[in-house]
Amino acid sequence: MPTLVIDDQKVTVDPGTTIIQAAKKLDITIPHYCYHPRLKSVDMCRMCLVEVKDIPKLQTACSTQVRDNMVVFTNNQKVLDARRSVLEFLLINHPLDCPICDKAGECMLQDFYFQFSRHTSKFKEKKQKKHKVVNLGPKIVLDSERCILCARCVRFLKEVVGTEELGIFDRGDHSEIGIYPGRPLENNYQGNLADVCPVGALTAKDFRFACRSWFLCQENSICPGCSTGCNVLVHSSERSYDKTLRRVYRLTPRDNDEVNQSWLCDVGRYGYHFVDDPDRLTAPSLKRGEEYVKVDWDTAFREVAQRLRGIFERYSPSSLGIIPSPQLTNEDLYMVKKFFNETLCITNIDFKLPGWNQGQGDGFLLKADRNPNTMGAELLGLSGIGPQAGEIIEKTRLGEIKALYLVGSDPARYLGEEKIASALSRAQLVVFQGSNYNYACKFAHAILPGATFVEKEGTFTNAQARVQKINQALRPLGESLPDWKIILGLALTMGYYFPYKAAEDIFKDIAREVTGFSGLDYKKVGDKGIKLALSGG
Amino acid sequence: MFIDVAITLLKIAFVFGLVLNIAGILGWAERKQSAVMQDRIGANRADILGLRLFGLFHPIADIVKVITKEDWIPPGGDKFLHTLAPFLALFTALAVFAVIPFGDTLHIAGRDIPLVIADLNVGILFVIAFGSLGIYSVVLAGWSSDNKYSLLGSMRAAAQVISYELALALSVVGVIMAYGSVELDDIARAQGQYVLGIIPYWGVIAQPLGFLIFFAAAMAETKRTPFDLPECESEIIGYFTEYSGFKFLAFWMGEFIEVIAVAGVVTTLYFGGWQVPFIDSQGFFVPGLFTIPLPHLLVVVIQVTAFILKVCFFCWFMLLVRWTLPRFRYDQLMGFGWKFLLPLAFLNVILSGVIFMSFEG
Amino acid sequence: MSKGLEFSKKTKERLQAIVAKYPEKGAALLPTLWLAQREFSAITPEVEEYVAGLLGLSLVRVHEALSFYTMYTPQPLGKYHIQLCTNISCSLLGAEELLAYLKKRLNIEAGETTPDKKFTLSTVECLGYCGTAPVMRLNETFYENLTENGIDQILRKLP
Amino acid sequence: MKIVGHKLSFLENIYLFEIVRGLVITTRHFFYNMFFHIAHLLGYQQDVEAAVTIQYPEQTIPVSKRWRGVHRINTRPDGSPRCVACMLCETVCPVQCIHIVAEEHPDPAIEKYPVSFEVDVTRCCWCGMCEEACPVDAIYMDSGKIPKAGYSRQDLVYDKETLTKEVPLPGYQRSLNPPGAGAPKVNPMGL
Repeated sequence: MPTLVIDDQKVTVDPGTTIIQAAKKLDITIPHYCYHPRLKSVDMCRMCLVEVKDIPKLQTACSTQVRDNMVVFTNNQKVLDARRSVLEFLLINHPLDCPICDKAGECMLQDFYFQFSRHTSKFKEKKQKKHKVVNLGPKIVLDSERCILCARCVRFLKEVVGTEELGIFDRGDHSEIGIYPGRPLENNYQGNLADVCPVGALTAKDFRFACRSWFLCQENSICPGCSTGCNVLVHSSERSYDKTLRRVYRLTPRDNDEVNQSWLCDVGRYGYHFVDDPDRLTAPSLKRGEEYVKVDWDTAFREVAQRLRGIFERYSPSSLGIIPSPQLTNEDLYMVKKFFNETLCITNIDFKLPGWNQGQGDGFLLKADRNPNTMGAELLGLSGIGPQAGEIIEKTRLGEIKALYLVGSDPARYLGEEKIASALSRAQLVVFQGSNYNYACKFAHAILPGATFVEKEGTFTNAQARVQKINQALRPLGESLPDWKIILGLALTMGYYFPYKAAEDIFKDIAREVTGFSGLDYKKVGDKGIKLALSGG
Repeated sequence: MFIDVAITLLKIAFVFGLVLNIAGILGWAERKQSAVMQDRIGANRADILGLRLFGLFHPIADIVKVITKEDWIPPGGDKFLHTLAPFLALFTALAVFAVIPFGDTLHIAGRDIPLVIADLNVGILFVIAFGSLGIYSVVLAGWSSDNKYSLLGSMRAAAQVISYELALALSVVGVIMAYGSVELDDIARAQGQYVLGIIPYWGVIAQPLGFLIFFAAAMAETKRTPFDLPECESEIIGYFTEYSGFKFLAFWMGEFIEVIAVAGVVTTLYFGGWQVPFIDSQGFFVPGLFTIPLPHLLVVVIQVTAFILKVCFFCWFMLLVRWTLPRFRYDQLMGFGWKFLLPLAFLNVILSGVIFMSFEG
Repeated sequence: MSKGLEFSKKTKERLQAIVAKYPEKGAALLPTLWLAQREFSAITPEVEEYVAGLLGLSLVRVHEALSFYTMYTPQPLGKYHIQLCTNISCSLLGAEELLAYLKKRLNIEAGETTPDKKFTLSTVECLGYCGTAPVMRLNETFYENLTENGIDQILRKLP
Repeated sequence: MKIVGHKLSFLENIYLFEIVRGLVITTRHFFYNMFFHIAHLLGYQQDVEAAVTIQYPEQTIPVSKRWRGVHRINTRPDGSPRCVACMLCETVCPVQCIHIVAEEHPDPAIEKYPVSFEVDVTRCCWCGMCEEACPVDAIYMDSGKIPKAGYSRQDLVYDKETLTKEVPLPGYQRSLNPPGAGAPKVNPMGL
C-alpha cells in the first residue's frame, strides 16, 4: 500500500492507483479533460499536469501511478503556469461563443479558464474554421470548432458501448471528430456523449437551445424507464423556457457503481417527455353523459366513494377489480394493497397484465421489463392474491367484475384496444387513476390525475431488489396528486383513516410490515439506494 | 294662497338650482384652483367634439363615470342605512339654505316677497341644528358599511363635529347679542347700519374674534382640509370607504354644498348678507352727503348679485385654505377645538357682553 | 460488404507476410492500405470496408488512418502524380511560379487530374529537399533544382 | 430622541399670522398664474411660463442621452434581429421581464436565434442591465420612448416584431452598430 504526499497531505492508496484518483480521495480536484474515471487514460489534453518531486518535468496525473513516498504538488506556480499554457493552447482555435453554446455554465473549459487562466489571447491569426452543426445521428449534434479533441466520446463508444462509431479524422489543427460518412450514430447510449463531452462540442438535440443550464434545478431521482433503475438527475425548472412549455429539460445519469456506473440509455434518458405532455391529466373529472366535467377533488372522491359503496352493497368484494401498475412507487403500491386488499378485502388485485415485462433489453442497462418497480410490486404482494390481471379484464368482459379501478396502468397497451373496449364498456364503474391519458380513459367514469415520478417522493425497487429513492423535483401539474394521496383521500371519503402525512410515513410502515424491507427508512436508503436482503431471492 | 305657494316654489327652484350648480362647478373649481395655485394647469382633458373649455366638461364626465359605475353595498352591511346615509348628507346640507336670506324684500305687483325661502324666527338655531344633523349621515355611513375602518372614520367624524359644534354655537351668540335677533333676515337687515356713519356695521366689524372662531369651526364642520380627518382620502381610511358610484357622488356633492352653506351663513352673519355698502332701498348714497335714487328692482338685483358674489368669494376662500394648510394631527384637532376655540368662544361671549352692555349703558 | 473487391493472389501472399510481422492483425493497417492503394489505385469506401474486414478493424479506424496520412488517396489519381513543394524554401526559390506554369501547361488546378487521366497535380508541404529547392515529386521520383525548362524536359521524357 | 426645530415665538404660536402668511403665498401664486393663464389665452405674454407641467403625451421632456426607454432589438443587414438568444439578458434581469425562446437557426454560422423575444414592460424596472449583458450588441434601451398605456397586460408585453421595429431616437443611439448595419464595429462573437 503506497503512501504518498499530495499538497502536504498524506494519503495511502492501493497500488496501481493514479495520482488523480489519489488526489480525489483527499478532495483535491486536478483539472482534466480527457481523463474520465470510467475510461482508459490517454494523456491527450495535458490539463492534469502536476509536479512530482525529483522528476524534472511535469507529469500527467491521470496516468502516473503512485509510488511509495511520492511527493506531489498540484497547485504550485509551476503547475499553475503549465495549466495556463495548456488552456491557452486549447483555446487557440476555440470560438468564443459561450453565449450561444449549450454547454455554457457547465463547461469545463469555461470553468477552468476562469479558475486558472484568464489570459488574453496572443493568437492574432485567423481561427481555424471547422464544421459546425454536424448531424452525427438522431440525437447528437457536433460542433467541431468547440471540440478540444479529448477523445472521450471516441473512447466511450469504443470501451463502453463497443460500437466505435466516432473517430478523429484529419491531422493537426484540421483534426475533427466525426462519424464514418453515411454511418450515423445508431446505438442506444449516444445520449451519454453529450454528458461525456467536457466542452460544447457534442450537444443533445433534445436539450439543444431549450434552456440555459443555470436556469435548471437538479434533483436526485431514478429513471422510470426499465427495471434497472438507473440513478438520474432530473434537470427541471418550474418556469418554461421553450415552446413546448416543458418543465423537465433532461435526465442525466448519476454515478452509482452498483447500478449504472455513469451511464444512462437513451430509452430512459428521453423517456421523460410524458411528464409535460399535453395528454397529462390535470384535473379530476367525472363522466356526465358523454361529456367529462372537471370537478374538484372532494366531489370526485365523493362520487367514486358513493359508487364503489353502491357496488359493494349490491354485490360483493369479488365484483371489484384493481389493476395497479409497476410504474408506481412502493408507497403508492402499498397504499393500493393496504386499502383495497387489506381494508376492503378485494382479492381481484394484480399488476401482471399479459406481456407486462416483454420489452426489448440490450444486455447492458436496458432491461426487457420496462417497469421501474416490478420487484417492489412483487414484494408488496400485489400479484398472486387472486386472478391474474388478464383474467380480471376477462372477468370484467364477462360481467363478473362490475367495477374496475385502474391505478396508473394502461391495459390497452398490452391487450389491444378492442379487448379493452369490450371489457371496460361492460363495467358499471371504471375509475382511472394515472398521470397521462390513455385508451382506457375513454371508458372511465371517473378520472383521477396522478403525479409523475418527478412530482412525488417515494422509492422504487429495481430488478436487483435494490430500493432507491426518487425525490420531488417539481410541483404536481395542475391538480394532480401523488397516487398514494389519491387513495388516501378516497379512503377517507369512504370512512377509513390512514395516518400518513408523507411518503416517508408509508415507507416506515412498509419497513415494519413487509419482509425484506425491515429496518429501513429513507435515511438508510439514501442517494445510492440499498439492496434488500432477500432470503431465497 | 296659490300664488304664495308658487312664489315659494320659485324661490326654492332659484336657490337650489343656484346651489347645485355652484356645487357642481366647485368640483371643477377645486381642481383648477388648486392647479393654478400650484403652478399647474389642471384638468383639461375632457372634451366634447374637440372643445375642451378649460376642463369645464370634467364635472359632466365625472357624472357620467359615476353613474355608470357599479353601485356596491357590502354584503354584511345594512342595505337601507347604507343607501340612506349619502342622501341624508345631501339633505341636511341643502336644508340650511331654506333660512338663508339672499336679498331684501322684493316689492312687486303690490306684494311683499321676502327673498328667503322660509323666514324662520329661529333661523340661526335651524342652521346649527341641521349642521349637527349632518353627522348622522356620516355615522350611519360608517356603521352600515360593515367595515371597521369606515366605522373608525365615522367615529372620528362624530367626535370632531361635536367638538366644534360648541365653539360654533358660542361664536354665534356674539352675533345674536350684536343684532338682538336669531332671525337671519333680521340679522342681515341689521347689518345695513353704519358705525360712525361711514363703516358698515357688519358682523365682522362687530365680532372680529367671533368671525374667526365661527369660520374655523365651520370649516371643521365641513370636514375639509385642514380638518379632513374623517375622510383623509389619501392616507387614513374614512367613512365612505365602502361607497361607490352615485352614492359616493352624493357624499362628494354634500361636501361641496356644505361649503356653499358655510359660505352663505358666514356671509349672512358676518359680511352683511345681501347688503351692499352705501346702497339701500332708496338707492346709492354717501352718508351725510347725497343720495342717487335707484329703481327698486335694480337695487334688489344688485343685492342678490352681491350676495351670490360674497358666497362665491367665501367658497373660493375655503378652497384657498384647503390647498394652503396641511392637515391637523387628530390630537391637535381635538386640542384645538376644546382647549383653544371653546375658551376663546366663551371669552368672546363675555367680552361682547361687556362691550355691548357698556355701549348701551 | 466488399462488392466483389478482392486482392489478387500475389498481394494476398504479401499481406500474409506483413501481418505475420505484427503481434496484432490490426497493427498492419498502414501497409495493408498501401497494398490496397497499389492494387486498386485509390482507397475508395469499398476498399476501406474490405481492408477493415481483412484486419478486423472498425471502419472508423481505417478512415482515421486514411485521413491522417496524405499519401493515401481516396480518389483514383492520374498515371503521373506530380507533387510540387510549396513550402518556404521552395516558394522563395520560385515554386509559386512553377506551380502557375504547371497549371498552365497541364491546364488543371492544383488537386485536379487531367481529363485523360495522365497527370494529377498537387501541392505538398516540405519534401525534405530544402537544400536543392524547388523540388517536385513525380510518382516516386524526386526532381530537384527545378526550372520551367527542367519541368518541360521531365514531362517530355514521360511515356 | 432628538427634536429638531426651533422654539416658536409668540406670534408664531398664535398661528393666525402664519396662516395668513401661507394664504398670502398661495393667493399670490393664484393671481399671478391666473393673470398669465388668461393672458396666454388671449395670445399675450406667451414667453412667460405660468405652469411647470408638461402636457404629456403632446409634449415630452427632452431626456438625457443616457435615459433608458423602451427596449429595442438591433438588426442585422437583412433586418433580422442580432439577438442570438443567449439569454444573458434574461439571466441578468433582476425582475425577470425578458422571456426568450431559442431555436436552431438555419444558418450554422448564426446557429441560434430567438423564436420569441418578449419584454414585459409592466415588470421592467428600467435598470439597463440587459444592455450591459448583451454580448452581441442586440438589445438597447435608446428608443427614447415611454411605454404607452395598454388595455390589457398582453398589450404591454412587447414581442420580437415590435422590439425589432423600434429605432433609436436620433442622436441617442448607444450602439456602435446602427440598425441593419453592415460590418459590425463591435464584434465580440464574430457575429
